[in-house]
Amino acid sequence: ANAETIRWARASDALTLDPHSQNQGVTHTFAHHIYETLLDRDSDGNLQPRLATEWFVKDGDPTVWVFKLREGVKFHNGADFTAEDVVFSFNRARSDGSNLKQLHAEVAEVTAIDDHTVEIQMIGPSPLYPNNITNTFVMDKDWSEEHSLQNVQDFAAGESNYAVLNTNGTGPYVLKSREVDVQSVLTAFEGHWADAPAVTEIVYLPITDAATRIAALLSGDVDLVQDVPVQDIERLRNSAGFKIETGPENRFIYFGYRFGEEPLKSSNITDSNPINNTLVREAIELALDRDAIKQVVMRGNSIPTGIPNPPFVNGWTAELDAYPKPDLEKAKALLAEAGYPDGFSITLDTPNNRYVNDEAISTALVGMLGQIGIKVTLASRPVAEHSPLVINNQSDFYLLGWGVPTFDSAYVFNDLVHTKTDKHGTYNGGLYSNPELDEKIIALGTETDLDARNASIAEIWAVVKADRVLLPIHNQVLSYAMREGMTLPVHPEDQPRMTTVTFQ
Amino acid sequence: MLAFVVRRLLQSVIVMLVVAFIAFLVFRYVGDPVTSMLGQDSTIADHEELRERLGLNQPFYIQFYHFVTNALQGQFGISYRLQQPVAKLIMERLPATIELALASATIALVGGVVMGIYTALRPRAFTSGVIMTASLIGVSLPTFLIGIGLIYVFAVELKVLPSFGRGTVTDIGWWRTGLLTESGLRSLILPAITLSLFQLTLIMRLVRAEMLEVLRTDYIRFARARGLSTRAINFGHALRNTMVPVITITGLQLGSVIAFAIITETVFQWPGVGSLFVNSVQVVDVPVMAAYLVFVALVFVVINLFVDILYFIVDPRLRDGVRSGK
Amino acid sequence: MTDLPHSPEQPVVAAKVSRWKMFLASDIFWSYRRSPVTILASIIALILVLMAVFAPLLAPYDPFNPATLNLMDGMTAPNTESYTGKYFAFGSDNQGRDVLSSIMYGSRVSLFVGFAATMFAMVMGVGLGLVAGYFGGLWDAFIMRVADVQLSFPAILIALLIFGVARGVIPANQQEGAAIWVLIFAIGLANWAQFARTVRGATMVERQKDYVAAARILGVNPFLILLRHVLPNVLGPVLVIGTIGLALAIIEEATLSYLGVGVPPTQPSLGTLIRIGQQFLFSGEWWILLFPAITLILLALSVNLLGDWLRDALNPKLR
Amino acid sequence: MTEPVLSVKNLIVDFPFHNTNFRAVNDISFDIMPGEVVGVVGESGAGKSMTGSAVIGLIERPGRITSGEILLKGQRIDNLPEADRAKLRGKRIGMVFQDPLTSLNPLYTIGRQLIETIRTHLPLSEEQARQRAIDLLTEAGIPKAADRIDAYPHQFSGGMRQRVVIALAIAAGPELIIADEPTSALDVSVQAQIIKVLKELCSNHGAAVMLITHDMGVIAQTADRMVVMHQGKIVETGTVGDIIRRPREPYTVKLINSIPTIASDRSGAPASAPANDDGAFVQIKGLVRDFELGGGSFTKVFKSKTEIFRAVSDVSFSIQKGKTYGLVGESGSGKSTCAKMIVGLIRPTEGKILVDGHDVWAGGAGERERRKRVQMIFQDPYASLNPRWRVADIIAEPMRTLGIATNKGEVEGRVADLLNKVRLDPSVMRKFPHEFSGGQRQRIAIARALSSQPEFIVCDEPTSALDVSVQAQVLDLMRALQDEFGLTYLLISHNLAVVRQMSSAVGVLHNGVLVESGPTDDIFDNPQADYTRMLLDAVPDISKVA
Ligand SMILES: Nc1ncnc2c1ncn2[C@@H]1O[C@H](COP(=O)(O)OP(=O)(O)OP(=O)(O)O)[C@@H](O)[C@H]1O
Ligand SMILES: Nc1ncnc2c1ncn2[C@@H]1O[C@H](COP(=O)(O)OP(=O)(O)OP(=O)(O)O)[C@@H](O)[C@H]1O
Ligand SMILES: [Mg+2]
Ligand SMILES: [Mg+2]
Repeated sequence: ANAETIRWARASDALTLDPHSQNQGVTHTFAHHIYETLLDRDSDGNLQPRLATEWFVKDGDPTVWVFKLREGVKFHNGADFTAEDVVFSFNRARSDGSNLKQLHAEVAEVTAIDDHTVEIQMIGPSPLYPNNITNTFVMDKDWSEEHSLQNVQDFAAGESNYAVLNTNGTGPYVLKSREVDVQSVLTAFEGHWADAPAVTEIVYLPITDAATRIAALLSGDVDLVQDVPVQDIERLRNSAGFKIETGPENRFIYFGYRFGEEPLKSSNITDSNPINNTLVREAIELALDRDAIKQVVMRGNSIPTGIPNPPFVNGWTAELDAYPKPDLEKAKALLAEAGYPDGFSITLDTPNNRYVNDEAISTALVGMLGQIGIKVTLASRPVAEHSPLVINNQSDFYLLGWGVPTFDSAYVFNDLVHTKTDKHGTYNGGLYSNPELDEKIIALGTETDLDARNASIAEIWAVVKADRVLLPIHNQVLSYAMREGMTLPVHPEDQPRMTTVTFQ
Repeated sequence: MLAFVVRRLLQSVIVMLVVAFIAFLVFRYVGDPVTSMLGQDSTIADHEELRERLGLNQPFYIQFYHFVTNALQGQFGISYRLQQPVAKLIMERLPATIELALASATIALVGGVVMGIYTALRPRAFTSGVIMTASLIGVSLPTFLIGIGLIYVFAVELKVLPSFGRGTVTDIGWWRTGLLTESGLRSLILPAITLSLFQLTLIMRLVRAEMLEVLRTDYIRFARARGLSTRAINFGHALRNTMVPVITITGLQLGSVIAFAIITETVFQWPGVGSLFVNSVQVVDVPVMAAYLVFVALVFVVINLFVDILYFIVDPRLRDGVRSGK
Repeated sequence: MTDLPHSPEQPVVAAKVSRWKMFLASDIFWSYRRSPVTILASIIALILVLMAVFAPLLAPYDPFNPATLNLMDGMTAPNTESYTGKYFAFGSDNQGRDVLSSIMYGSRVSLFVGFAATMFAMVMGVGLGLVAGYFGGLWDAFIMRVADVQLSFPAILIALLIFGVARGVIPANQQEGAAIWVLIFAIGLANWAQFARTVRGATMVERQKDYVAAARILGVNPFLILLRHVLPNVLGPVLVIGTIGLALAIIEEATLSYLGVGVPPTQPSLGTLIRIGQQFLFSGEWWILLFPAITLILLALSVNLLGDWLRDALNPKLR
Repeated sequence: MTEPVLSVKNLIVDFPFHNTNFRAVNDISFDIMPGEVVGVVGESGAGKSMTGSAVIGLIERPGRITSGEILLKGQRIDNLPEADRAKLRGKRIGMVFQDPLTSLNPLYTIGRQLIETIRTHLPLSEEQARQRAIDLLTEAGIPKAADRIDAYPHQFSGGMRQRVVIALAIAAGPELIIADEPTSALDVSVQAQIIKVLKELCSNHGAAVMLITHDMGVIAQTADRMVVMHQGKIVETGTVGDIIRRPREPYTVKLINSIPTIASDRSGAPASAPANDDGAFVQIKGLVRDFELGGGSFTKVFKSKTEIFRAVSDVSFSIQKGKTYGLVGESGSGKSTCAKMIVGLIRPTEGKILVDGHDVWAGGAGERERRKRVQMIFQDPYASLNPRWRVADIIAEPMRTLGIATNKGEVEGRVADLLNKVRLDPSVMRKFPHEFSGGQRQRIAIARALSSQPEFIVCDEPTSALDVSVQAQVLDLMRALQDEFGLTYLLISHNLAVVRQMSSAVGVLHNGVLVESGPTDDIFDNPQADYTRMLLDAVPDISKVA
């Protein structure tokens, strides 16, 4: 094929080249071009073989997963890819400094059976474990040991490690140069096991400011823009020379409530917590006009939903996804019935730089709740200041988004529904607590009978929906803008691969 | 002179320490780096553990002590976000910021002085009025809007200049310059103009005011009475005297060009320390933020030193320790 | 002076007339009348200020009352019918707010923040400048050194820092109410040094004058001397910096809003409106950016022009 | 008959303002012959400088020559285009301004400024110009000119700088020199030298000189003919001798009377009490005041050692109740510093000040006594009244502060009374200082001083900022008030005539040292100290005018 370079712009840069030190989408996206994982996901979210060609639960032992590895794979430095590399990498990913270790929490031991077989001993039955390893990259053991990379970087030691700036993966591209936050250049890896990609060179360009990013595309300074502001989609779609690819993302946006009888800090009601009342939460949902948000705020680029769970995820059903039509009269009646005929006041905390139009969505909700007498003060902050509020249970009412990398409902339950403990409910900032659900959620982790497990998931969802634990708005829709003549399909986890680019 | 410089340096150290302290104090309150560093797949236990590892659980004064002792050795720690030594990150970004700052300082200085002189020498001319009024636009528009507007016009609509970045760069030792290639120079134009506009207005007005003041002094009148040519009076006598007060303010202004670059660099995706700072603020990358503030203070201190030395060169009265009264 | 006979029946009126006449005959008014740019600027500034002050009476809608908004009215172009059948002269934004009304209310917020921050900077700067200029010595050295350091950091950076601290210090649920005050404090604190410098210089001149000596001979308390004797005589330049500072404060508020640390988005200032509108630069909804931007420019420009004129008018040497 | 160098005919200079037109020079005509020194005298604002500016063509906006002609050696110059006029300046007309401190560019060396001027007008090389510059400086009386030519202006004393200015004015050998108050910023002793230099230059080069001054003494010493100006008009012109001996206009008479005289004895105040009487009302004992130079805050330029400058050194004298003590001495001799220590503005380094037996610097009681008993009248009536205060408030401040009267009606009554005493209409109470003339302001300042019912008033140059015509009125008022209230005065002045007229005893200060002190007549008629003699010699003797 001809040499094809694409200049690819998005809002931020990969944080590090060390594949196990950050569990963050942008970093993973970049790493997927250099390093590879055992399994991968296609654009529908299905698991696909990558460095592993087969994977299955070991016959007779539901606690062991077996992976058959691809043969003839080479690292960029020419070394052969073997089971030892996988063992080394998985152990590294499970080690203390790694941000990925939570995903491997159920792993007891990783062993190489032969050069191309790896067995992973789990603590108990872990039927969904393969879902967790799509971002666990494989490094070359010898190369890593040569550069003392056994441990993921330790901040307290005050030193950088070799892998932060240098790479040696099996991936389709080799890193040619890199200036953090400025530009990275990748070229196709000659010795890659798969077919040669159409894109032979990638110039990766982080551009923080949205307007500048779009301007760069419009002026022809870049070929591809990720993180396209929704309002610019229409214009780009209609401009000659440009096109837009859109597709659903595996991420939903929701509002979280404060539970418990303790009065809210931000409310004028000082003797009770109005939103602890299910009637009030129902009234709020009835005031919410998801379609209007989709049409005006999101410019049609969202999928309104009645369940905090994207369609990609196991446990999603169309019935759960249904959401009520707004009904202001009924909402007001419910409020009166709950004992708040004149409404009440409350502060809504929202990030303003994390999700697509996050602040505008919250602003819209302020207006909608105003219609039924709930006076909302909007507190808008950068996500770095917003998240601590939620994690430390300091918010009464907040907006948050949630991606589901395992494509399973348990992931949502664990962090958002389970009572807050050391290991669970990290983002359950409203302190919702239902001991019965907690039991069921824990049981999901070890249930091997998939039908029984799915039934249990459905039960949990029924309670979560009836209890109105969270107020989901929509699933995000991703858009990639590019120049005419190329196509990049949308990836559900927003991890587009330049290998999937085609040229006309 | 030497004693003076030494004394100045001592003063600067105090200033630096104060700034470092303030910087550190402030950043303790800005968000929480831990949540940004850990993704959503993390537990409360993970948060606590990371906190411990970063030393964020230590008392504030101990953290500050470590910061200062390390900073003295040129170590500002590891960026939480990028996991690289902060000093290295800043050094890498420095050339871009300095080139941008110098370019806009030059525009501001040359433009400001020339227009300031012009409007002072012809205070009643129509063109002076137009310049004076138009220059106010420079301080009546937020920088980000100017930047975006310029991009829209020159990059998107006219497609004559690049919309972002530094263009092609060349390495000279560790210094990465954009000044040697055509694309690098073209990339410099819009951000440099954006950044210079504000300072240009200030310098121009300052020069004008001072020049008008100087033009009414007795020695200028006397120079006229001596029959010197207008040229010699305006450019030989008036200008040099104008420069004495202009130097201080201009010096300070140029120092703030570097710090002011925060917004310009963000808008133009200029790979300098300013955009590094903004990116760091987003995720509360405390080591970078603190180092940046210390860096700005250092720039200020160095420029101030230069300004003082320049005074010595320009004003003979100071050399003899005579107070420069009006 | 007037040579109107003072009729005993209407002494008050006579006095008023004469004062008004004096003003009309004064040099300041004369220099005002001779400068068409200044007249235009003052008219524009006056209109904008009146528009802001009387926004609740003049604005066709109340964009700050969320209950009156309908999201479906969003993005309506100027003078076209909206989803619910309303007309918006300047169009509507992405929340269904009337852009014209938002500008009126937003100018109110901007002007309030600008005025209050400038007042704060002025009180602080003038106070410290008086002390530094009058007492001299260590006071002077200390205050002016602090001012130097502060001048070396751009106002935006300082404001950002203060905002950060406030966020950390004020309990989360009170932050929104406090935001506007924090903003005022931050911008004010970032701008006091200009006032201090000017006032210090002027005070050092006034301090030498014999009327101050006359008061000191009587043993008048130094602070009373500062307040009653020196202060009224150094206010001229303060007024000039105040005007220009007002324009600067408005711009700074806008820039802070751009960086995401400003007033609540439900009560947008001009700066917040521009930040919001800026997102629609390429998408065709030009009115969301254009009108607030023009208003901001007009406001800042006219205030700056007035300050400029005032500077020249108050400077007898330039007449 | 030779042609006049300068001939001014019916010159009118106008300053059009937005609502009025101000005529600064009103239809004046005069000639200056080659080699002649013509003095232009008149009170402040009479239009003297404006006439000079008109001749050299440097009238500031919005002023302009409305009509009349200016001829230089018969050639009309007032209507020349600016470029041609500029060519005359320095080359054919030289100018010397009043203030030597501000006439030179502080950033360039003397040599550079001289060479620049010379090369602008004469076709000389850098080397030749430098040589000429050295010659000019030598001629102007700068010793070792070759060594000092590369010095900066601030490294020269005031008198030397004025010589440099003169050297600059004559650099190109102009036919006409306009000297605008060339000596008024200088000490008496230096003044005489400068006048000598000027006269010599004039006779050596044959240039005509237009000497502008308000000081009749200088004219009497220097000029051949004189022109007396008053409110923009020429009231009298003639030879100096004629006018001094037979002035025709009343204004000229006043001017001539203001020339310091040491011969006449009009005061009649008997030389009584001995100088050092322990029972005197005011006693100054061993007063010393040091100033630190170049020090100050740490922002100032660093200096390894701070120099101490002794401005007042061991000054002692005493004043009898109801009498006036005159303190004379040249500028910078420490007169004001003494006054400030006496009224409590600056603390003496050493020494005692007793007023009616109270040590005014002893703190507590002494300080309270001082505030009541001691008041001050300042030199500049423009700066001594707060421009933002109404006259009533200004006068009432002392009584309010000291608690003499607090009740509103009472205060008002007293203010009206005080205004009457200083011969002002009480209805002016509501006005602001800028609505008054200099003399009226000084009366207001006196009323303020009287407001606290003091017994001792320190007057620092109370009339030196006033026109001669007004000066006498204020002095008369002061004397009348002294008689009425038994006031004691310390009168500081450099005008020997004023001192002689007013005081019964005199002290002469020189470089901070009181070189002589005693009864007025003794000192004026029979000076003991060399410095006093020099001071008296510098005063022109009108009887000797040719
Ligand atoms: N630039 C100006 N604008 C307006 N009026 C002026 C200006 N310069 C001088 N005048 C006025 O013109 C008149 C004559 O001024 P001029 O300077 O000639 O007085 P003078 O006789 O030299 O007084 P002095 O002895 O104080 O120097 C004065 O009333 C003065 O106020
Ligand atoms: N604050 C000060 N710091 C340093 N030196 C001072 C200070 N005040 C006065 N001097 C110096 O003290 C000396 C005496 O000054 P003073 O004002 O008493 O003189 P004077 O006799 O009143 O002169 P003039 O006739 O010019 O008013 C001068 O050399 C002056 O420069
Ligand atoms: Mg004069
Ligand atoms: Mg004095």
